[in-house]
This record gives sequence, C-alpha cells and structure tokens, in this order.
Amino acid sequence: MVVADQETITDSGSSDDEFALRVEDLQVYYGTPRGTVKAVDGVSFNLRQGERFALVGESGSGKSTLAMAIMRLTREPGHIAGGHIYLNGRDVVEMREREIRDIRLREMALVPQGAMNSLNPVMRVGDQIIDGILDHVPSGESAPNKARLNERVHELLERVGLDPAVSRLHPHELSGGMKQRVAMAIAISLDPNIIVADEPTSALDVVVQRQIMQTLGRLQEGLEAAVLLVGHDMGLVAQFADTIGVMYAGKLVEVGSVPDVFKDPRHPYTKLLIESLPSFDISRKFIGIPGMQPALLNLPPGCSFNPRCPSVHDRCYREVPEYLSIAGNRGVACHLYEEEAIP
Amino acid sequence: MLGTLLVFTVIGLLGYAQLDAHTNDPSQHSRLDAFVSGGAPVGDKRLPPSWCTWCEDIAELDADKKPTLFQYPMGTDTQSRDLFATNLRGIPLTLGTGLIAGLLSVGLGTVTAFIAAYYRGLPDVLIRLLTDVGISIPGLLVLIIIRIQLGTELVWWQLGAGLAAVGWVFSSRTVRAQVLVLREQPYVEIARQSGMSGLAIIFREMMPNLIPYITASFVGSVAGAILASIGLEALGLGDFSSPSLGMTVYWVIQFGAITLGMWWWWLFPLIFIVIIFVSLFLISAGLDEWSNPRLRRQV
Amino acid sequence: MANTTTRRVNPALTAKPNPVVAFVGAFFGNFIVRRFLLFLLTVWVAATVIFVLPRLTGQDPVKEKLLLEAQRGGSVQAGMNEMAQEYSARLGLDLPLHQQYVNYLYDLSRLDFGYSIAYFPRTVNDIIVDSIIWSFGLMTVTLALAFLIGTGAGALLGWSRSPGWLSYAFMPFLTLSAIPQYMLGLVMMFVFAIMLNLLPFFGAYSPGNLPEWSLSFILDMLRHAILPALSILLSAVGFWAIGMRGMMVNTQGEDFMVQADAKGLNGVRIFVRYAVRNALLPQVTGLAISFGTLLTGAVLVEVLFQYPGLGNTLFYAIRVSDFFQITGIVMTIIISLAFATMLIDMIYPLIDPRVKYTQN
Amino acid sequence: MSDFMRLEHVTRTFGGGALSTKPPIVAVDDVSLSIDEDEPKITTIAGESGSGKTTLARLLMGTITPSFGTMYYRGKDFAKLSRRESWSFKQEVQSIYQDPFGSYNPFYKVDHVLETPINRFKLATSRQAKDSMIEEALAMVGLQPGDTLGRFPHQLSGGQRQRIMVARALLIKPRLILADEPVSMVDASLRATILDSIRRLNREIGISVVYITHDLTTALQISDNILVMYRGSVVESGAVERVILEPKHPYTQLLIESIPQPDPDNKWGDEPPTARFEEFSSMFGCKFADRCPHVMDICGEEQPPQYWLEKHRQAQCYLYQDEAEEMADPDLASIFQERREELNV
Repeated sequence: MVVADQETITDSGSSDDEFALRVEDLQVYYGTPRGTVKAVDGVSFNLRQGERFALVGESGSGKSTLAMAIMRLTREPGHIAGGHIYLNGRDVVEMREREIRDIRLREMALVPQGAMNSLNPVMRVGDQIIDGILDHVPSGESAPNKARLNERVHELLERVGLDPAVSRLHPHELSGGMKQRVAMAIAISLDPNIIVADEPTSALDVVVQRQIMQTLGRLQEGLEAAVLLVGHDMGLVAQFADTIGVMYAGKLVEVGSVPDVFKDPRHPYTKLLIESLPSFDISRKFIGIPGMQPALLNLPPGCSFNPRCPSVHDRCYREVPEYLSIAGNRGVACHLYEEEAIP
Repeated sequence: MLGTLLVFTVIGLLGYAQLDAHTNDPSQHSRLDAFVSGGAPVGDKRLPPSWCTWCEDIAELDADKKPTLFQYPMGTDTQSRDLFATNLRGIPLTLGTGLIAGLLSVGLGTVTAFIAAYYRGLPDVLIRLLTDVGISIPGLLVLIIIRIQLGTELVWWQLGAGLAAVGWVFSSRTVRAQVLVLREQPYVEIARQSGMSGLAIIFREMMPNLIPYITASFVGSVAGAILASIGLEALGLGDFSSPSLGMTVYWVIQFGAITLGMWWWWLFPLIFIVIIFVSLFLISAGLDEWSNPRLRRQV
Repeated sequence: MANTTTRRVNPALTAKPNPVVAFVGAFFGNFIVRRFLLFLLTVWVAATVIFVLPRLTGQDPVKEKLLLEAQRGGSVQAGMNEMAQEYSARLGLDLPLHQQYVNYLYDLSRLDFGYSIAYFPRTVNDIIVDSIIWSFGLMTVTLALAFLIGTGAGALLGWSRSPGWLSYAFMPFLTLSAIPQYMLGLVMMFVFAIMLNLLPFFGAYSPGNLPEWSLSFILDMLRHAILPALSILLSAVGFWAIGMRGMMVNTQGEDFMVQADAKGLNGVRIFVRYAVRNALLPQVTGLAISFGTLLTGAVLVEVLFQYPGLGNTLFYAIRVSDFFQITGIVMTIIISLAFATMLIDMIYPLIDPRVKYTQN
Repeated sequence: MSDFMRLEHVTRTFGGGALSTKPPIVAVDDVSLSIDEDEPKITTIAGESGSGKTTLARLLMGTITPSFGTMYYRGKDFAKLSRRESWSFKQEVQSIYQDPFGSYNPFYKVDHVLETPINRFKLATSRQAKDSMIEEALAMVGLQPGDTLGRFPHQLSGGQRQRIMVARALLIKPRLILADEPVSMVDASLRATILDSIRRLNREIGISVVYITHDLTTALQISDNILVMYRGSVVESGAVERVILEPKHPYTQLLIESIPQPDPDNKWGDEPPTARFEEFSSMFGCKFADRCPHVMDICGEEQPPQYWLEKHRQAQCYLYQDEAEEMADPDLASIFQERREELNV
C-alpha cells in the first residue's frame, strides 16, 4: 500500500516543474455585509521541493487565509477570487472537488494550529490515522488489511515520537504536544511532498514547541517534502525556515532567504518587525511598532503600511508599490527599492 | 413573532366583549352554565344528554352550525356555543397560563441558580440535586395526582402556578450553567477587585449578560407550560367553566367531534395552537442567534 | 555540609487516606452507584410529593370520596365497605401521619398499589399489567423510530453539503413539532379514519376479536396501531429533527471538521463519523430529558384513540376519581421513566469517551 | 523589613477529597516567599503550563486559599482577616489578566472599569475630580481619552484594552499588581508599549508587580527577580539577569535553550526528551528527574532541597550539593532581600 502510494506520488509529480508549489497572483476575498474584504490580495511565491518557506505577519495579515486557500479549504463567505495555485504542476484552483480531495493528504497535508481541537473527540487516535489512508486507496485496489494498517499506524506514531500504544487512546487523554504529534502523524501518513503547517505550535509551551518543530523538521527531511510554515513568531522562523515571506494587510511585502532578511531587512515593516523582537540583549531598548494594522475593509490609499512607516514619502499615499525582484534572489514591495529592481 | 402573540392578546380582549354580548342573553347564559357544569358521558350528541334537564331547548338553538362568515365565523358546537367567541376568549387564557408559568419558572430558576452560584458549597449541591431529580420526574403526572387529590378545579392562573412548581427546574439548570460560565470570566474578578459586593456583581455584572439566556429559558418555559396545560385540560383536569384552548380540546374529545364530522370545532383551535408554538419557536431561534454568534450566519 | 537541616515533607503528599474512608469514597465515587442513588432519590421525592402535598390541605379527599360512594350506593356499593376497610388498613386512617407515610412507602417499595375503587375486587397492579403491554409496545416502537428518523432527517437538514431543496423540508418539520401529538391525532383521525375511511379510529383491535397469536389478529392489531403511532411519531420526528439540525450546524463549526476535510476524506465518512457522530451526543442527553414530555403527550393520544394502554386507563381512572389506580399508574410511569433515564445516563459514557464513570 | 504578603510553606492541591478515587493534583508544592513593600520590585514567576504559576498568582490574589501552609497579609494570617482588613486587601491587590477582552463586561462601555473602582473605593469627591483622574491615568499609559472613553470594548484594539487595564490599576494605586500573562494575547508589535507602562507603575508609582509569564525574554526585559517553577516547585530563583543569562538548574537551562532566538546563526541543539509523565504526584524524588540529562541516583529518592548558589540565587538541584549550602529556611524572598541589602550598600 505504502509502496503504491509512493509510486503515485512520483507519477503525479513527474511534471518538469522544479517547484512543488507555485502561487500566482492569488486573491482570496470575503464577502461581508459591509463590503468585500481582500484577505489575500495578489500574492505570488514559489516553493521548491524540499524547501522550508515561512510566511509571517501579524494577525489579520492574511497568512492563515492563504494557507487555507492553498489547501482549498476556504470556507464561506470566503472564496478564491483569482489567481492560480500550481501544486506539482497542476492548478488546484481549477480542480474538481473529487480531485482536490484525492490530492489532500496524498500530495499536500495540513498540520493545524496547535490551539485547535483538530482531532475528532469520539474516535481513537489510531482510527483517525487509518481513516485518511483508507480514503486514499486508489480505485481498483483493495484496501490494506487490518494488520497492515495497524503496523503502519504504529510506524507513523513512532516516527513522530509517540508510543504506539497511543493509537488506542482518545484525543482528550493526550496533552497538547501529543495531539500535535498525532496531527503530524496523520499529515505524513501518505508521504505528501508539501506540508502546510499553520501556526503548529501556537498555545504550546516553549520546550514542547521546540520538540514539535524539530520533529517536523526531521519528518520533512525524511520525506524530502516542502514545508510552508505559517506563523507570527520570528524566532521560530529563524530556527526553522530557509526562506521567509513577510505579509502585511493581505500582501506579500518581502521575500528572501532567512539569513539575508534577518541581517539586512529591506522593507520598513520587516525592519521594524525585527527591531521589535525581544532578545536577551539587555542593553537594547525594547520597542514596538507604532500604530496598528489597518482594518482590511478600510485600507488607506497607496501603500497599506503608510500610516506606520518611518520612511513614508508622497508617493506612498498615491501609488500601491509593486512587488519588485531585487538582487540576492529577494523581493520587496516598496517604492524605496525601485532603482534596485531586476526586470 | 412577538407581534403574533400581541395580536392574540388583543383578539382575546375582543373575545371577552364578544362573549359578554352573548352571555347577556339570559337563555345563552344558562346554556353556558349548564355546559360547564360537568362532563357528559359520550353518546349520540344529537340527543340531549340524560343528565340535562333543560336540554330540550337545544334543538331550537343553533347547534352544530358550520362556519358562516357573519353569524358564526367559526361555527357552533353541539351545545350551540359560538366557537368564534370561545376561541377568542380561550387564546388569552391559554397564553396567560403559559405566561404565569413561564414567569414563575424563570423567576424561581434564576433565583435558585444565583443562590447556588453565590453560596456554592452545600446550597449548590442541594439545588443541583433537586434539579436533577426534578428533571427526571414528569411534572405533569405529579400535577394530575395533586389536582385529583385536592379535588378542586384549577383556574388558569392556578394551573400556571402549578406548572411552574414542577417546571422551574429546567430554568434553574439552564441559568445555573450560564452563571457558572460567567463566574469564571475575568471581568467578574475585576469587578470584585473594584470593590463591588457580591450582590452588585450578580445584578450589575452578570445579569445583563444573562438576559438572552433567561429570555430563552422563559420562552421555553412558556411553550412547555402551554403544551402541558392543554394536555391537563384535555384529560379533564382543567377548569370546566373556562373556554381555554385545552378545554375546547377536551370537549372535542368528549363529544366525538371528529366522528360527527364537525371539523370546525377542532381545526381552529389546532391552528391557533400551531401558530402559538411556531411563534414561540421562532422567538427562541431568534434569541439563540442573538446569544450564539456561531449560529448567526446559518439560521 | 549538606543535609544539615531537617527537611520538611509536604503534608499533601504524606496524608494517607483512612482505608474505610477510601472504600466509602470509591463506592460513592462510582458513577453507576451514584446514578442509581439518584434514581432512588427521584422515585422517593416523587412519592413523597404525592403523599405530602394533598395532605397539607388537611382534607382527605380519598376518604370523602369513599364515604360519598358508600352513601350513594349503586353498582359500586357492593365492595365499598370492604374498600373502606382496605383503605383504613392500608394507610391507617387514624394513625399519625408519619406512620401512614411509612406504610405508604413500604407498599410502594413492593410496588403494591392496592385495590381499584372502580373495579373493586381487582387490584391496581392487575389493571396496570393489562394495559402496560399496549403502552409499552406503542411507545418504544414509536419513540425509537421517531428518534432514528428525526435524527437522520435533522442530520441531513443541517449538513451544509446537502442538496439545496432539502432546506424546504425544515418548515414542515417545524410545524409538525409545533403540533401537540394529540392534536395531530385529531387531524389524522379525521383524514384517515373519517374522510378516507381507511383505518379504524379507536381501540387496539376490532371489537369481537379476542387477543390471540394469529396472523389475522396481529394484522388487525397493527392496523389499529398505525394512527396512534403515526400521531406520536410525526410530532416527535419534528422535535428530534430540529434539535439535530442545530447540533449539526454547531458541529460543522468545529476545528476537527476542517481537519477532516484537510485529510481529504470522502464525504460520507466525514458526514457519518465526524459530523453525525459528534452532533448525536447532545441528542442522546436530550433523549433522557425529553422522555417525560413525549410520554405525557402519548398518554393523551391513547385517550383520543381509546387505545387500551396506561394513558387511557389513567383517563378513566381520573373520570371516576379512582385514587389508588391513579397513584398506581402515575407511579408506574414515573418509575419506568426514571429507570429509562438512568439507563441512558449509564450508557452515555460508552458513546462519549470524554465522560468517564469515575468522574466527579 | 516589612512584608506586604508572605507565604509560608504553602501547598495548594486540587481534586482528591474523600469522595474521589484519584489522588489530588499538587499545583503548588511547598512554596515560601514574601513580597516586600518598602522596595517595590517586579518579580517574575515563570513556568510552562501546569507549572503552578497561575495557581500561585491566584493564591496571592486571595481568590483561592492554601491547602496547607499559611499566608500572611501585612503580618496577619490571611484566613483571619477582619472585614476592614479584607476590604483594604481588596483595594491593595489588583490584577491584570491575560485576555484583554475577557476583562471587560461586554455589556458596558470601557468607562465602566475605570469608574467602578473610583465610585466603590471613593477615590474622587466630585465628578470633575473623577474625570481628571481618569484622563491622567489614560495619559500615563499613552492613550487619548477621546479615542477610548465612551466606546465598547470590542471597538478597541487588544493593545488599547490592555493599556486601559493598566490605567485602571493606576487609578486604584494598589500596593501589588499581579499581571498574569498580560501580553501573551497581544500582537508582538504592541507588547513593548504595554510592558513599558507596567514598568512605569513600578518605577514611578512604587507598586510591586508580580509578572506571571512563560516568556523569559520579556521577563528579562522588565523584571528584577525571577522564580522559575516546574510542576509546582520553585526550581530556581534569583536576580533575573543571573538566572536567565546563566541558568543553573537543568530545567531552567532547557527552558532557556528552547526559546526560539530570532537569530539564524544561533540554532537549537538536539531535540530534547519528552516528559514521561503528564501528571506528577509522586512524593519521591526530583520532579525533573525523568527528563534531566544529569540525573543521578539520589534524584529518584528524595526531592532535592534548595541550595544557595550565590548571594542572591538559589536552585533546587543535587548537582550543587557539594559546592553550595542548603538553605535553612527556604524563604525565597530572603534571596531577594539579600540582594536589596547589597544594592543599598
């Protein structure tokens, strides 16, 4: 069964696309009684096979909406208003419900927010892992027998660092960290090549957070999968990711490799974000970003960051900055860097 | 929906006038008195019942009339009663029973819930035990026994009070659950630290936030009490001199209105009962939406 | 240098429980034991209320009724004197109140409700046994069907991926649940028995037929049961459907439903094992609580269709003020209801793993 | 020295009892400490979920009572306070909660939380005095009365709501503020301003602050002293910069190592072991023994005592049994006291 799955992955992933995931000009809108909220507004980025990409932003920046849209789990009143999401070369936006259901878990899997009750409270953990495997048996093949399934469940639980005996427990008998490990076991049960982790450690303790992130990293390396980490904690990003994308008010404002961005942030928002991080350096003054993120229903004209930006100038109030590619395989959406732009 | 109930109440007041007009006629008066004087054995309703000494007149009166638009909009029964007047008078009686029961239940329920939450400890345990027990006893049956052994007829408000006596446990349980949730809210502790006394916290901090739940519980109690009162009356345990909807159902069953083909006798009360219950349901669904934001988008 | 001071040991950890206290604690801490005690308490409270409240008025209507019957003479006269003696012996009319109460509870504990006033030499138990079978058959079948059909319909009504036309079914369900069972019975009787003349409108079997195990009798019996059963069923179906619909809407907002979708599970599995399975739990709790209401409604349906069950018997007992019989029937219903509720509560932890027997 | 609050060998358990089959959960296990009034400091109680830090805070708040041990308020047994003393305690100990939304009654405008204490504690004599008090307090936390007063809590941002709670504490001028994770539900960019206003309460008005958190970086930013809790016990305590920058207890070391540093060059080491027991109620041994990389035989036998490591620092670990002296009276405040004396010299 597992072997068969892997074959299918190589088959479906056989397109010449070097990217596991390509997001092009994605727009996710919410219809509300007071108007359309552009939660994700024209975001593009690529994710290479085996890459760890982190999307960061404050709450309301659209990062979770984006993650859900990639899984095509956007719920009413939200909808994908435009753009493309190429997963192993195929457009997820265009897929029929049946196809997308087949691809979830097999090609892309979700590790949910740590604070979520993502496990069915009335089912044993093992059954919840088996569920996903059973519903992805290719048509025409017979379902694996019970012993094979149990063997697989035990193997998965061990891989995420849990005792196989956990498979007989119910979710309420597990701690937060254990639940999140079970969620990871489910996510890797069909060896996907993209894992979307949406704030996987929110509400977990520091030590547990570290353990979960390190386990996730280990699993990702084993599968050679790409990881899209969505979060707000710059520390976690620095520890875990290769590449970082910074979101602000529904737009991607800066992308670059983690060492580059931390050492030399370009966008004024990224700069402030990094400066506002608390650290063990007592000599440094601990400052916040002035003002607050604007409401998505009522964005200022021009650049959304203009009310808080220390480098604001006239153009920022008139023109929305375009996303520019700059040297070092980086990108930034800010008028300050137009001269550096690589066409 | 509240409008519907208000309209019913107004109709009811008109009903009084209508019935009064009828009862001013002495012959009608005696007819009503006789009608309410006791249960009659089921028999062929076209013949005067044997216990009725004055019933020779019945044939001359307008008995068994189908509805006619102007004279008897809802027809008459075998005892020549104008069912339009009866229904109009009956609706507010039935609603009144429900309201009395609802008010008393919710009042008692809220007070006990607060006592339990405020004193905790033993009072809480006792009240919880009492509600647990009360919920598993079908109150209607207890009422039947008490009513029978008391041997007196219950007028509408007594019936309401009786229903509240067995129904308050449901309100108490609902409100108590909410009070327990509220008690743990940080703002309650903040209020305490702001120097508010226990009573002030209950009335100024908790009460406003409980209103949706108390109202919902009230609506539920009213519905339950109306259903139960109609049931009790239909069993013949109501006030025989009252034209409430439940008593109409009793007479319908007693006189075999169905087999006589007198559809107008039971259809109109049925329609009123359905309208009352649907209104109450919609009110409670609306309250649910108000107090439970999760349902807001769906219902 | 170390260990120069005596170390305090935390008293919370050293306190050893007294074995007797521990045993008693474990016994009463046991969910089943506590639930059974609650059942006994329920029955006791009901019985006490029934005993005490009427006596608060200072009158004894039973005695008055007996005296009245004895004076009036007539068909019941024959056994009335014996009846009065039986009554005195049973409750000890002249005994102090607490003595009467003890006698009353003793009889109750043996489920002995004494003689019927109306059918004197017959005991109340006799009459109950005769009628309870009919009630039991009618109620269990209809309530179980109503729960299954209503919950199923409600699950579909509340499921966001159900076809759109299904939402039109909500109003009929709402209306059905708003009609009391006996009123629904009136309509059905009128339509099916009177207008269409399809089904019999009263009794449990045709007059002249005697109960026996023959196909024709069973068919006759079923034909008679259809209308009363349908009246209870239709009304109760609406009740369960509306409750289930609300729970389905709530459940679909839960995080694990998003995750079930993210797992790419097929729709049927998500519906059955994730949505319905969780939405069902409050329905079962509701089952325990709403039994009473549904059952008292069913009593009236029996009266309406003159179905020879407990409800109908109760109605006739009320009409002739047969106190012993009324008390007997009411207590029987209360005890069976309390028992059913207890069973449901005891089964509940099996379907909801979060609830444990040992929990406080 | 004058202790404002003092806990002596306080233990708090939950559950258990005569009718329970389960052993009680020990949330706070034999903690002694005192809060000094003359030298108001910011003391951090740090720990992960289940460490007992919130229970300790609730004990200090007076909302729960110790199961064992004694709590003193201004030298009097807390269980035997007179009505008047209880009333003054109510006014002198205030808290700031984690959820800036839950601290507000959704039924009232935000003015309610500011006006209630003024009315109840009779802090102002006239309407004007009251208004100017409120304006002053809001100004101190950097808020404009026009932007905040007269609004409902949901119309304000989380940061604004939390700062109003600080302003409220300012109005009452308590002797002690218990801030229970005051910034964990606020966006990172707003944390600094809130913590800064809490620090001003301490520095400018002289209010003692107990800052309860799981976030050691913010603890280092604002506090003077720290207690690190693990499963109900204070495993290490002392001056904040000593404890955080040079942790001695293996648990503190793990905790500090695990903080995700926003520095790609300073990455985590190997994955640490997970705890073997979720609930730890055994009376024997060190509670960290099952995860400790330095575990020794003795660790499984008896709970380690508190050792003096330096003048103002203590750890509950056998690693230091040879080099350090055991504390005679493990009152953690004495460490801080020691430090105050040192600073005063």
